[in-house]
Amino acid sequence: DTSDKKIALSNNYAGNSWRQAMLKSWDKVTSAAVKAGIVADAPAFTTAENQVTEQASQIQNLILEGYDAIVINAASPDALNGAVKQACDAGIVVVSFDGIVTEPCAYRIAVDFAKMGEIQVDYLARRMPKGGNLLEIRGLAGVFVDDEISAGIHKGVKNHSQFKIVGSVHGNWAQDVAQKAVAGILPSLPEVAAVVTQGGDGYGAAQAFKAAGRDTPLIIMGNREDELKWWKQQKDANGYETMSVSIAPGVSTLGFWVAQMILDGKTVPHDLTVPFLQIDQDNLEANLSNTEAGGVANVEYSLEDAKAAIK
Amino acid sequence: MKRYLTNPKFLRSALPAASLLVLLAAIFYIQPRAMSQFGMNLMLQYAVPIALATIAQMFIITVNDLDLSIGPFVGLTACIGATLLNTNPLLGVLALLACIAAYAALGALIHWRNLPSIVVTLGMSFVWLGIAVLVLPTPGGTAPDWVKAIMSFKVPGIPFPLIAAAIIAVVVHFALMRTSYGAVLRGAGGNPKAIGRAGWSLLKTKMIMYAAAGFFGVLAGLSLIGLTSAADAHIADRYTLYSIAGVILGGGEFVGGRVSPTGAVLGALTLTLTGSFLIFLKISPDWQIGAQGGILILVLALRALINRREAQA
Amino acid sequence: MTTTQIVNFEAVAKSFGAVRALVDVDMQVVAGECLGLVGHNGAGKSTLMNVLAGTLSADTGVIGIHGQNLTRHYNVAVAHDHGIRCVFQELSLCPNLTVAENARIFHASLKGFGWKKRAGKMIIDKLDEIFPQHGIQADDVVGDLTIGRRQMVEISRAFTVSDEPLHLVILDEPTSSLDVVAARQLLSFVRKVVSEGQSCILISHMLAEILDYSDRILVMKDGEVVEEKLAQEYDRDSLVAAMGNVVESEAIEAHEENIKIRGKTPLVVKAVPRTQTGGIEFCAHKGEIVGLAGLASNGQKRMLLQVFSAADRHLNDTRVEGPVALVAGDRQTDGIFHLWSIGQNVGVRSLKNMVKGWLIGRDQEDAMASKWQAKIKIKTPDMNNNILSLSGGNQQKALFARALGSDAEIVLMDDPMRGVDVGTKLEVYDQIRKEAEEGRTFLWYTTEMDELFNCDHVYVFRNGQIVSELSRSELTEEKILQSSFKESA
Amino acid sequence: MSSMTASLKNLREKPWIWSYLGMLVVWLATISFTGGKGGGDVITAALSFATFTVIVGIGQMFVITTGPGNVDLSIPANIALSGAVAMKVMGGENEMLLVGFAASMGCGLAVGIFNYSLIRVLRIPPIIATLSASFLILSTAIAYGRGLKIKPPLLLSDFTTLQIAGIPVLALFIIVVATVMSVVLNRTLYGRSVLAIGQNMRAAWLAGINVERIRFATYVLSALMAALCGFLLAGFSGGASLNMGEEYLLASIAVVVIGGTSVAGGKANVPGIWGAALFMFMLVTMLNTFGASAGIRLIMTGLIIVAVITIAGGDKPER
Ligand SMILES: Nc1ncnc2c1ncn2[C@@H]1O[C@H](COP(=O)(O)OP(=O)(O)OP(=O)(O)O)[C@@H](O)[C@H]1O
Ligand SMILES: Nc1ncnc2c1ncn2[C@@H]1O[C@H](COP(=O)(O)OP(=O)(O)OP(=O)(O)O)[C@@H](O)[C@H]1O
Ligand SMILES: [Mg+2]
Ligand SMILES: [Mg+2]
Repeated sequence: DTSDKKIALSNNYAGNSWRQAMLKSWDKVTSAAVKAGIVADAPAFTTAENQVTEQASQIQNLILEGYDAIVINAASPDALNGAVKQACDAGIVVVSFDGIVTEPCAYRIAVDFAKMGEIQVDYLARRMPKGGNLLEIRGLAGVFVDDEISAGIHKGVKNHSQFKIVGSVHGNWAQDVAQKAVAGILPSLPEVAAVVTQGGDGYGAAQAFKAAGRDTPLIIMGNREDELKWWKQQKDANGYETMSVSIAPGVSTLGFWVAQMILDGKTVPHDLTVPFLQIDQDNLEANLSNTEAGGVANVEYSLEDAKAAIK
Repeated sequence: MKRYLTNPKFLRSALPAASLLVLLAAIFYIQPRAMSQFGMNLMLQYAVPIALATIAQMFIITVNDLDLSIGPFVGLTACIGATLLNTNPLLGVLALLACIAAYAALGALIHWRNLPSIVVTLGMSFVWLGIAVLVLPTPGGTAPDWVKAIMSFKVPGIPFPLIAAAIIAVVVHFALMRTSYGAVLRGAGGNPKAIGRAGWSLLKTKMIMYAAAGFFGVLAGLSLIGLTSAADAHIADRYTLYSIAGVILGGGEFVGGRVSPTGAVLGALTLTLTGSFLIFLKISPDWQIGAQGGILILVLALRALINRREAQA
Repeated sequence: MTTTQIVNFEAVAKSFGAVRALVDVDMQVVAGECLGLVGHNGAGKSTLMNVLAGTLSADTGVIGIHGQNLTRHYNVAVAHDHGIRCVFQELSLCPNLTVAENARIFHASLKGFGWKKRAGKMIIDKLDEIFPQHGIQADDVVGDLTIGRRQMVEISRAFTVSDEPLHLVILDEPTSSLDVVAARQLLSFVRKVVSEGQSCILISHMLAEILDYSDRILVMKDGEVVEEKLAQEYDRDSLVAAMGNVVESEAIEAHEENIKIRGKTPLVVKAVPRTQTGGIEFCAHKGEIVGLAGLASNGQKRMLLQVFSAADRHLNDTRVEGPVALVAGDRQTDGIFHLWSIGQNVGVRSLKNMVKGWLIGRDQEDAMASKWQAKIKIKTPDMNNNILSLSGGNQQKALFARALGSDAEIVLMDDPMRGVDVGTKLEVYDQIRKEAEEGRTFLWYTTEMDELFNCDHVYVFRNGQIVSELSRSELTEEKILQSSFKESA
Repeated sequence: MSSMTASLKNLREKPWIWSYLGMLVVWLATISFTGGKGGGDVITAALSFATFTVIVGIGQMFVITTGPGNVDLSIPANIALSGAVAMKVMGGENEMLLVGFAASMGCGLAVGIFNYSLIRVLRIPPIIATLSASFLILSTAIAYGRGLKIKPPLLLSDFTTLQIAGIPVLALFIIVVATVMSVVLNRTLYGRSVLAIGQNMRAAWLAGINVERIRFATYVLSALMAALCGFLLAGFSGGASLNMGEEYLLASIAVVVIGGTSVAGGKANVPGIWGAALFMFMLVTMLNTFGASAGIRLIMTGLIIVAVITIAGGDKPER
């Protein structure tokens, strides 16, 4: 019975639509859980600045507040270990997701980011057996998610030697930054057959190609509604075909349920992997209709889903 | 005594402490559990590296410059600390010394060409970040054990962060405010021409102040990894703004060499505590960021109130 | 008395671009003498002293110190080592430091344990010696002091001795920010120092000071030394003549016949000092020249600022009718825009009247600049030069031009003649009187006794209060000095 | 000879020249790497993106010019809020374009007034006042928009991306704005007052300038420019997002200072902002083109900025 337990969400950034959807999912699922008496309280906390140190102090303050479990989307995989260890030492259950922490006492709900990069190239190899030039849009330099996905993409390119990365820019996971960076490098690039991304930059890239007056290459999409909508429009107009890979922001709710189950005395493995959200040509419409205007395609977890996921 | 209490100099220096105490009182009121060694330790631990970075920034502000690169610089030293310093201590120490030397060289360059420090340090912030990404391409590394040991030092009864803050404040106060050469260094911010006319080398004062900033930047980086035990290149990006805000909160001014080391340390503590205050308030996530701004405004408004009282007296 | 030579300049020259600030200047200073240096604004006095202090290097010429030829590597440190100190025309203290710390800046040897105490004692002792009752403490922050007190600190500092020698102190217009009493204290101290075998170079536009207190006088004009004689060989008129000015002392007397009757014209300023406890009210009528007298820092400037801030908003204790302009005396903090040209500095108060449509008329701006360059004789080849390229007195003239050229009906003057040469002063007095007759009102704070005789009505300040009120006919030097020292009623 | 030194002196007096020279060098390096390919397209891209930096840069310039310590750190949050408000008000409808524009300007006005009242009424140093304000503004944007992305009206996105002969129309438009602002700075009462205040606030007051009114106008102007940027940027990049202003925090300061405006206040320069904004964009483009790794790219960016400013040199003290 966890009806007197309090679970907190520690979040380090709220400045983009993915994080907003993540917080929204958390709020939706946890307030239902609180109402149903499953837990006593489950507030979310966000730091003002996307900063490791601020999140570390935030976690320490949550320890002080006496939460029973803390669900973390971490700003850094290692740098929060000190604070996480302190939480564990205080008897608090720590569950990390999306941005996971490496501290052994914590639970991890990991996404196989490298795989996320690799399957993009696998998909391209199927679509373009002859290969071609690739443009890579990366995230924020020095952040581990960026490195992992990029490593996956490069591994994919190694496996399919018909592809060649002719340009690589950092879009900082912000659509307008991506658009700017792509627009800058495009003039100097030869014919680009496809654009590999980290999810979320597809629309910006498409805009940049359009502005430069170039043919739109095959762009791997993310899960934002505007990307999916653009894809749909292109599909209807000229049969444009691509795929989308992303992480569902609703993974925060899986974190919540995992924490709840641990508090409930269930045994849960320390390392879990969740599949990423993949949208293909044929399930595009279905996904699009489930996505609210301006939001992101999402999957939220119920207790049952969570139980299934840890099996 | 009366003269002392109404002395504007005294009031000016008492303000940062007053704001800190008010904030602390508010926190204790909302969350009594914070009023313990354990609580203070948890709340204030991360104030130590911020205080060190703030002191570094203060040295630069003393000579009328502004350092927009201190955050990435602290990140770089953290990365070096978590890699080279651990695996090859000699090389690590050399690399950190080179960082300090680079800071001194920056000071020399800025003086020699009479450059706006903002642009130079803005440029350097990219350089530090770039080197950090090269040193530590993916986050990780391990802090040397002795660094961790220092940062988890425990004294019965008194929270370590308070001891550390006091030591920093006292040492820097003594060096900058009490030594005879400290007066020359501050004078170089107040009226550089006068210092030059009295026969001192302005190049030397700039280099010393920049080197001191570099040194405290290194300390900030090391103390940071002592707490986090690992590093990443972006670990301290925001320290640039924090450190500037800390100096100003502590009663420092942007020009004219008017700074206060104790004030700067108190400013850093205040900044850190606003974060805690917020958690205890339990505000809806939408407004948490805004509330942080609101608290900063409140703290400063309180100072304005005291200031105006002082002006009327 | 010895006659050791301390300084020997031969054919020293210095140019700033097209401006020849020094043209083959010869100058000698021997031990135990006070050398007076006079000349019109921009004659090159400060430049010459900067060369001697090592802060400027000469283009050509020979610099001999204590019989050694040091031309090659002369700089501040060398000058210091040879016991040459300088009190510069513009403030050279660090405003963020305390008085004691400023003293330390000057003495590299003051360090180690207890340096603050020693530095504080050193400077306060010297202050006590030169300016008894200065009221300055060793831990006062210099920026909080009034300009007069800052000047005292800087002067005293130049005379402090630690382990470096002290042979010659240069005083570049040391009395410009001091009141009569402090100025007299300083000058008698200079005589004492000189009688003990040290030397001084004294620059001043108050010719009486030069005539009375120096042994030898060097007259400069347009960068050249034009005359050099013993002080007793000069009288005021011959000195003025040597400087190249026409003697116009009659102008002052002429004014005496022209006394206005108070109250004939409407009241334009009425105020009570904030710190006044009953008694006298400060009034000015249209077309009057009202003097604010008393020793420095006794609330005169505060009164002017009170009037100034009442001009654009309503205040209960202060009534001001008509637009106001201010001539700053502390030009560094209150007056100069250091990045701007002379012309822009002159025009800034009148920009509103130069606007055509939306834009400031370039022609009007230039016209105003050249009009006032001619009218008040600002010495510069081009009004588009930076304001700091002017000599101190000429900067002050630019500030005058700013206020006089504006549309202000009331002009506030904060001891505005600091560092202005005799010739110009007389012309400006004339101008002020002419404008007063045309209906402009002047509130004139001055620490120079002579200037008060240009006023129609004088208020004497002490301790933030008006202690007495004198009309032109009652005005005497004794009365003013008496009230300046009298405790308020 | 003398005419040469004269023209050299002239160059010294135009600090913005260096940013244009830097831009030229970087551009040449880029196209020589690609063998002359795409040179024109790089300029087109640079123009379209530099436009936004210039818009906020102009506002930031006026703020910085009012003296040391004055800087507007609320620009990014302001961009996010006004962009979001405009998009939501317009809801993608062309007819609502003007209403949306007015709404975003209203946002800017409110932000400017708020910033200034913190500075004036509560006497908070500008750098912290605007930083704290930015947190509040960002929260407002979050609460208001919840990060939703609404497409801009077609008219707006067409206008912001329109090009004539490879020249973005928006850039032309902002060149005109910059020219006007340059005149405002040097030839109007307002501009002169800003310059005077930046050199010496007290002297400015004593010279009869209404210091507080001018400072108010300056913070409002900066906020309005940021709001304009938010409005146009949302149109340009297909909708507003919460983080779309982030990169303009440092960029707005950088272009102002590299463009020759003095951080000590009292000296400003509008053409330099354009030069610096183009330079900064092309610099990133060049390094992207060279295909350097992220670390090397960052290091090069920094070193080139330092090199340019070192060659340009600082202000020579007058006396
Ligand atoms: N840095 C400089 N740049 C250009 N011109 C200068 C500079 N310094 C001085 N001058 C010029 O040199 C000449 C001499 O100036 P100086 O300051 O020596 O005059 P002064 O005799 O001290 O006058 P005052 O009595 O007004 O102080 C003036 O014409 C002045 O404009
Ligand atoms: N309430 C007061 N009681 C006693 N003295 C006062 C009071 N108010 C002002 N004063 C005197 O006035 C001085 C400050 O006034 P203020 O600065 O206006 O003088 P000032 O002569 O105009 O200054 P300056 O030397 O800058 O020209 C104080 O140092 C003090 O001597
Ligand atoms: Mg002079
Ligand atoms: Mg005075």
